[in-house]
Amino acid sequence: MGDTSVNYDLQRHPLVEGGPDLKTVSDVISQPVEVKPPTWWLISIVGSISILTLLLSMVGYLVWEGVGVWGLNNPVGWGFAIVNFVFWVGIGHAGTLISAILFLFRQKWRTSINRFAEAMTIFAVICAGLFPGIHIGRVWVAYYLFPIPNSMWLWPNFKSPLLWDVFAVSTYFTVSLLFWFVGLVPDLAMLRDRSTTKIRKVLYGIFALGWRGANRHWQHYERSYLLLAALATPLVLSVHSIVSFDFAVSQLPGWHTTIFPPYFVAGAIFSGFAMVVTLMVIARELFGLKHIMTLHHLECMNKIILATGMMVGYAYAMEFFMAWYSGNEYEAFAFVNRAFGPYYWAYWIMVSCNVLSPQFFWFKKLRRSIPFMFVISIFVNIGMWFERFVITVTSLHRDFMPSSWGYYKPTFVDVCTFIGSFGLFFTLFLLFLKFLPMIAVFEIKGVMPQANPHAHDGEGHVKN
Amino acid sequence: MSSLEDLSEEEKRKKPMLKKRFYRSQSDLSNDESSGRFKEREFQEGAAFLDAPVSRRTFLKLMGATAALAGASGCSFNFRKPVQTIYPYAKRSEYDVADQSLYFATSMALGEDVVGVLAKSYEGRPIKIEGNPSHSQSLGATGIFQQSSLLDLYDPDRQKNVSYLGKYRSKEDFSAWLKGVSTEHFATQGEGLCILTEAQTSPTFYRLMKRFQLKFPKAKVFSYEPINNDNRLRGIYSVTGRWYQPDYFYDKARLIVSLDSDFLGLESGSLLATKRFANGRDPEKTQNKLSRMYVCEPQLTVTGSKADHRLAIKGLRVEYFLYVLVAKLLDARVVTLPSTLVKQVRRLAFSYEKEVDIDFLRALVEDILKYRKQVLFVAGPRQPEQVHALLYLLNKQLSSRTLHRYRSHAYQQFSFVTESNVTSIRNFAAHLKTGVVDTFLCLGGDPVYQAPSDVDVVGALKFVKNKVHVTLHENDTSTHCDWVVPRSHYLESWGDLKASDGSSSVVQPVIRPLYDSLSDNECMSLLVSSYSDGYRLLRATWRQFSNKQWRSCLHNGVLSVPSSDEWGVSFSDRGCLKALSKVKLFKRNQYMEIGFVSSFLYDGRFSNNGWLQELPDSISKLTWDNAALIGVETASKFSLKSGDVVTLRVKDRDIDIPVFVLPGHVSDSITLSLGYGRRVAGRVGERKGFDVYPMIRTDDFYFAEKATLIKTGDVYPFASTQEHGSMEDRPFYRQANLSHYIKHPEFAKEMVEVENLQSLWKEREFTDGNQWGMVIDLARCTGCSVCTIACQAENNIPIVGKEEVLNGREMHWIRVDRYFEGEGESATAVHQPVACLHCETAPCEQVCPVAATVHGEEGTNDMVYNRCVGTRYCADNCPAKVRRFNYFDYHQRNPQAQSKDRVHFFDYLKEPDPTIQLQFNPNVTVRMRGVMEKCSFCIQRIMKGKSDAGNDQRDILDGEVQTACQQACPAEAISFGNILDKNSEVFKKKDLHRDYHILNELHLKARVSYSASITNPNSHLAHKKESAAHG
Amino acid sequence: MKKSRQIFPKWANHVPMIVGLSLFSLLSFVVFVFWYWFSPKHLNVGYQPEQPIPFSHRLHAGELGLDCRYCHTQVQKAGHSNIPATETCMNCHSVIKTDSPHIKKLHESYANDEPIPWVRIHSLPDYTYFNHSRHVNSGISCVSCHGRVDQMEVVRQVEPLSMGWCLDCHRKPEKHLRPVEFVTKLDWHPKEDQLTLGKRLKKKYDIQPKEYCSTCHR
Amino acid sequence: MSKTRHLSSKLYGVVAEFDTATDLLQAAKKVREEGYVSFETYSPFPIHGMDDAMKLKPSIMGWITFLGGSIGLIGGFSFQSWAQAIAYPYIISGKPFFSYPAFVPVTFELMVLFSAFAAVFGMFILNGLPKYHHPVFESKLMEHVNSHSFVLVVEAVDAKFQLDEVKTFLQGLDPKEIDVIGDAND
Repeated sequence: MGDTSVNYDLQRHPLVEGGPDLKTVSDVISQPVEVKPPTWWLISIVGSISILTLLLSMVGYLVWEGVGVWGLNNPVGWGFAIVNFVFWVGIGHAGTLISAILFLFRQKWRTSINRFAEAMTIFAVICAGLFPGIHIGRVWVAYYLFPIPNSMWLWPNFKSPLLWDVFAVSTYFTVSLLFWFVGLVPDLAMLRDRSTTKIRKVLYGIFALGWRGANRHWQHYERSYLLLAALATPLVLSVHSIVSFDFAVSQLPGWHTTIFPPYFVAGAIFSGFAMVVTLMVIARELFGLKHIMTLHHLECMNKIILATGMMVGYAYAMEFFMAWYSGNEYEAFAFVNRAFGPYYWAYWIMVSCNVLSPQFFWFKKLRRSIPFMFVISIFVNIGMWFERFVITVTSLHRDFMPSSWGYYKPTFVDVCTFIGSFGLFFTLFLLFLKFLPMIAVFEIKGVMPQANPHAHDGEGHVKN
Repeated sequence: MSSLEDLSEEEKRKKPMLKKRFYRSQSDLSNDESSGRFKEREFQEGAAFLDAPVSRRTFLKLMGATAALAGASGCSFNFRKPVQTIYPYAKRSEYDVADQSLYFATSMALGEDVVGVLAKSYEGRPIKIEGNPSHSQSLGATGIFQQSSLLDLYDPDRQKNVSYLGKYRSKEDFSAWLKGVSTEHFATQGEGLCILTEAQTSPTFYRLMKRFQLKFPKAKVFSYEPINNDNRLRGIYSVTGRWYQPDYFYDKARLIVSLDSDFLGLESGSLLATKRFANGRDPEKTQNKLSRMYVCEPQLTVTGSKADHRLAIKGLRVEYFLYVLVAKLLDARVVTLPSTLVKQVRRLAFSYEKEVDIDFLRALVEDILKYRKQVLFVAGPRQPEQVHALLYLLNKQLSSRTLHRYRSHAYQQFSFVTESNVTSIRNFAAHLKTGVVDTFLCLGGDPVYQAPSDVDVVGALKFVKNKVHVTLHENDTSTHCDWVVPRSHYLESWGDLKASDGSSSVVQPVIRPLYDSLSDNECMSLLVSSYSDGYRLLRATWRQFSNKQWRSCLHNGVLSVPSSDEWGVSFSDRGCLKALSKVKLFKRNQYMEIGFVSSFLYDGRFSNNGWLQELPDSISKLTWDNAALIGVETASKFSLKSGDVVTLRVKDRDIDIPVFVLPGHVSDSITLSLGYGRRVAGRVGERKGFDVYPMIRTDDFYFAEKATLIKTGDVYPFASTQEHGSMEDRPFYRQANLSHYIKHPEFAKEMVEVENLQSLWKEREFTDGNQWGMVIDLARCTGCSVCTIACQAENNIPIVGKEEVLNGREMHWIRVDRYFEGEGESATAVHQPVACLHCETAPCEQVCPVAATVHGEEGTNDMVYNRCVGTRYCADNCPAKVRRFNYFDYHQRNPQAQSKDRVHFFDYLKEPDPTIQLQFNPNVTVRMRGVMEKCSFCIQRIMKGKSDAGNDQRDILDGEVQTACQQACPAEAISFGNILDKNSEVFKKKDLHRDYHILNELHLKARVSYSASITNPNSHLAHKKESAAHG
Repeated sequence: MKKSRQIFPKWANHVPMIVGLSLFSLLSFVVFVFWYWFSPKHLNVGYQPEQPIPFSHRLHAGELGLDCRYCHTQVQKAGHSNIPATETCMNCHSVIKTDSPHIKKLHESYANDEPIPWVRIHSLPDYTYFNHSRHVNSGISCVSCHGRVDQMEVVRQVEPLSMGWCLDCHRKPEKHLRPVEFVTKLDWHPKEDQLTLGKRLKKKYDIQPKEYCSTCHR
Repeated sequence: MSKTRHLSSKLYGVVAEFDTATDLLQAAKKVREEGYVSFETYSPFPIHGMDDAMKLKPSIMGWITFLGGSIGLIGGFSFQSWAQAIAYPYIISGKPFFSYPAFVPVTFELMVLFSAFAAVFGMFILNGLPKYHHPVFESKLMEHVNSHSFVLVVEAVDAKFQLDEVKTFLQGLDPKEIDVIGDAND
């Protein structure tokens, strides 16, 4: 371990700072999985599980009593449930996006965060999937939504955006899960080999599928991973487009907007990245992975947050313009009502969180300040939740006929269910941190200088 | 007696419904079985749920629960269909064709109002009330009270058996006791015998009453109705010396002047009035010779909202307005009055002249001159006698006799009838206090609750030894009486009724009495002779009919047609003068007045009726509550907003009640509606709203003066079904005045701002078979809301209760939208019924993921409850927001629900009371929670029509299929039928220039269209209305 | 000398295949169970409850040749085909077989006007509205839905009465149409080919069975 | 675990561990040039150029995925068309029964889903995974192959395989260590 003078080939920033050797990387990343859990982990897992039980009790109460326990009413048939659904799906976009798109663009810095982000995706989509499931009036006949042969000779209505949604979200979940698992296999193999106890060997062994790092395997593996990435990229875009169809394909003023698909996708990336930043900032502190999840990575993501934030801002403006330009009185009213109607507060929270707060990222200092970006990312998450609230509720509560205008007030069940969904999310996430490598080890190694086989002597050829 | 043999024949005819107690239906349809107790069960657990009462609902629920387990529909836990038992008749009876409803003609009395109805009987239980076309007061129409009376019949909170001091007694005990009473009083000629009755209109009752008075000359009889027409009756008497009841032909009048009269609303005879008025306002029927209406009233009523010119004026000033008007007419020499009268009128007019809205008055006088002989003056029952007296004179001189006729009151020989109700109740209490009375019989009513506050009924009752209350529900009075006797509902008793126009109609039972009840006539018979049942009594009254005639009477429900006109000949100015001389000179000080009005609960007798409690008030759209209605000006003056609780004080008495600010309400005036806030009513009606009877005194019975109003600071939540009053300049309700309409007949179609959307694909064309469509004529519709109730009764629509209305979850399939026009007290309102539009390109259909709402080939937008998973997406995408979602199972949440024996874990804990279940329409699925529902164009009626027509190989005739709302509508504003049939009424309606679709710009291709409303304002005042016209 | 480093034994290599296959087959089996065995076809067909009085349709409708409508009088008028009143039975049994214990039950029922609790066999979900008169008057025979009742000692359900089953006939009525006068003749067979007859009658009676929901669901 | 079976396990091949990816790559080149075909390299991460070094044929993953995708695409679209236009056509908002634009989203999703399945399961099948028991696990040199060591195995099945030759040849490549999997004596 003498010479550690690493020559950074063509890279402005080291992807792994301090130039450790492969073994150290393995040790460092495997360490959280191998040592017994720290107290903060135990505390937070207990906390999140108790919040999860809150969710479960709320869902039970809902199914027993009926959807009436929520604040929904006649004009406003969709409330928190759908808002939360879109919110979580949105968050669920960063993961696959980072893994897939950045992978296709050969953005090497993704390696330190993609595993992390993919896990977040999967857990977020689980939370998202929960809500459409429970928001229907008769949960026990939810299977009507799937094309199952039955003695009624009936099939679902494939003209309905909601059905498209069922397919989109379930496909997205499945593909993300596969993508994630495929990425995990070599690392699980590493953990298997490092395991000291029989039980761990067997458990990790089962999921490692007997991976042994053979080059013939790597060949197919890389190809398949590339293809998955290529498939996941349009999938990511399609999923949130289809989610936006739920609104865009209806004819409600404020919903019936052609800008929705790109606008929703941008919003999804926006919120997704914000959530990743939130989680990473915490994780790298707690696990001392500062030299792997580097400030540079965070900065890159903040740049993306800034960019997507402005896209979203543009969409807000464009909606207003179109409402005015269309000359349609209902459209026009719907948007004026958003900004100045009974729900004006929601609208302005949305604008200030989503459009104004990211603007600070123009300044490099702020972009690179951990506490600052943490706060901003939280703001963005709040703002994006309110965006969905604004779209769903304010469009519904005052539509065409003034005679049936109303006002929607969430009940405690609404709120607790929303809070509870975070319990579900964090429970899953903490379990992930404890039992799986939170960083794609083999990919990290792949981008380390040691991985470059074409280095000739004298050009930073590192000996182990 | 002569009717013995046909009595037996009657008995036979009634057998299916008379044979057994209600809970054991004679039907052989298992889903009518309301109790599982006779069933032997093949599979003990989870079996036999299908013959649980509302099996349709339970089934859906069980399906729901098991569907999760079983991929196939309709299999239960035990993998076998559960056992259902079928009960055929033991003995066949006539008319027992299963699921073919029978209609029995009967009639309902409400105060002095009599309406002939047809009771639809399914398997021996009445499930719907329709109007009787051959009855002069109904002509096929029904009002909200007739429709909802059905629910009272089945009300599980009814007085169920005779009780003495709270202990159970049999009907026989009571009869025996009453017999004893009558014999012991026979000696004393009825000394100490006293009867207080509701308004009675039954010939049989009066036949018995005559015998009663002969037998007990010293007995005292009083009659009390808090809502009555005394002033009209006595006013006309004061000038004619006869007890005349007027009958106005609004369809023949060209000019209608209504002084504080809500003749289209809740006043007696409103059904007929509405029909006539609507005919007079129908541009086609009248060839654009519409009548014009001026209304002077303190609070906005449906009548006021139909007016061409409305003057908001304090109720107590209406008469002064009249004096000024009369004075003007005297100047114009169109009326002549005896000089003495003239002097008095001018004297009174002078004091008010400066107050009156001058151009309103000028226009009115001008029109009166213009339409001489075609003018109709009508005043409300709250206006004092002299007003009615003067109006009688005006009508006689300014309108031809075809516009109004008068009939002598059928029972004028009975003093307690002609005596005014206020006097009657006062004397009643006084008489009791003398202590001579030992036995007091109260037929219906609730004097303790309803009497004016200065009449101490409770105190008076203390002087009486035996107190009997014959009542439908237990109420305040019955708690102060020792004998409480259940009173028969009109749908379960024999009788007859005489309408104000002199026509008599029959009351015949449609179901055997549910409880040990007595009808008023039966009670009287106990007093005058031995007990004989309602049918014998009735037949005896009409013994002139042969059995053959009698049968046809029962069939038509009409016993005698309107008596021939009587035309008031003599009139004495003395009477009128006497009345006028009593009038105080008008004082200029600004006092606050309180006016009392009837409500959807009438005088409170319907307070336990959920349908009426939840029916939104026509103007305020309030449910489950009454309020102190105040004008916008008053509100700002006292800095009040709707919901602020205030203390109202008049002289020594006060109540706390929240205010509701209503445009169109005159300032310095408060309107209180009666019938709410009952202490004893039943599980539905108890302590709903606020009791305002304490504010009524015998000396200010209709209006109270010099009220003070103090804000308490408390706030009370009001459940109004329409928070937003303005139309936001969106063209939903379209109307224009006559001249504009004649110039631009297509104005309604031209009122759309936005270009219609175009379709991207070739849409389905509905070109064959019956294509159902509906037109709602806004020129005819008055906003009376009977359509809502009729729909609720027909389609098993649950009530949701105040809390849920507050949450915005009311379930009415057809709602009546109310939009205000204009500002402050001069504001008026328009009414627009809205149900599912049945769009051919229905936005709801394409968004449903499971195809639970799809289109029928006959153009109906069908809702399939058993397929619905409840995403509510369809409701979100419905531009008219007519879809209603079952957020809970409202039938089980009904306060009258009872616990049920559950079949499985997911089954509900409660179910509607068995009696309530008897009301359900078996041809409409009872929806469970979690499914969407909405207007179906009464698909069950369409299907009935189709199968009838199909069975005798013919096409459906126009008008053969009527929707519930259409059938009930007194204004005949709704037409329904095949829009492809060139001869159908609906086609003709859709052909009109003024026909238009709402939200047409969305390319809905709706099957429901509207006919724009046409008003006929005075050209000089027109500009006022003009601005509102395009609201 | 060498200690094995293998974690799993050799046979472990076969486990994934086995597990995968068995999971797959299990899944498809479950679907099959619901779709096939839980369908009315298997739940309802053959339902043959015991009746309070062992009334033999074979004897009455078959051997004695009573017309269905002698007892089920309303089948042509009403949507609901009625179960006869005791009175109907009494037409004959006031004199015939009066000593049999079962007929005694009839007499009791008639005497004290107590209905006989027959057990229902053919029943549709409550949200389904089937109209007998429409079908019988259009030439759909009793046999199409109830089978050869005239050969059943104890009546049982022979058709699934499931929605798919209804649709099948609504889409191809000619498979079942017959001249109206023969609807109650359960043993009737067309001289010609059923389909050609059906097509002709379809035209003749102007039969247009509907498939849209409100035809049966309200 | 039963030792005996493994003790008498037949010869699998010769294992050589190398320091770095570069060494492994060079070694692989040399081994191939030497004429060995059935040999395999093991590394904690894919090494660029290794496929050429070992002269491997390009992967056929692409075709498999394409196949899966096509099944999803065609199957999805035709199922929807059948269900909506043929099996039970019901009137939805007056639209045509066969309204193909509405079928696009689901068709797309199914295409992606099926190609993803193909890509993942195809890859595992091609790699013969899962394979929990494999001879190379016997060698101690394999212990860190997934973490930081680089290993080359010349397999006994190779036509040119001669235990001693291979051993000496590999020694020539200056590996860290050499090991034999299976019993030498046969």
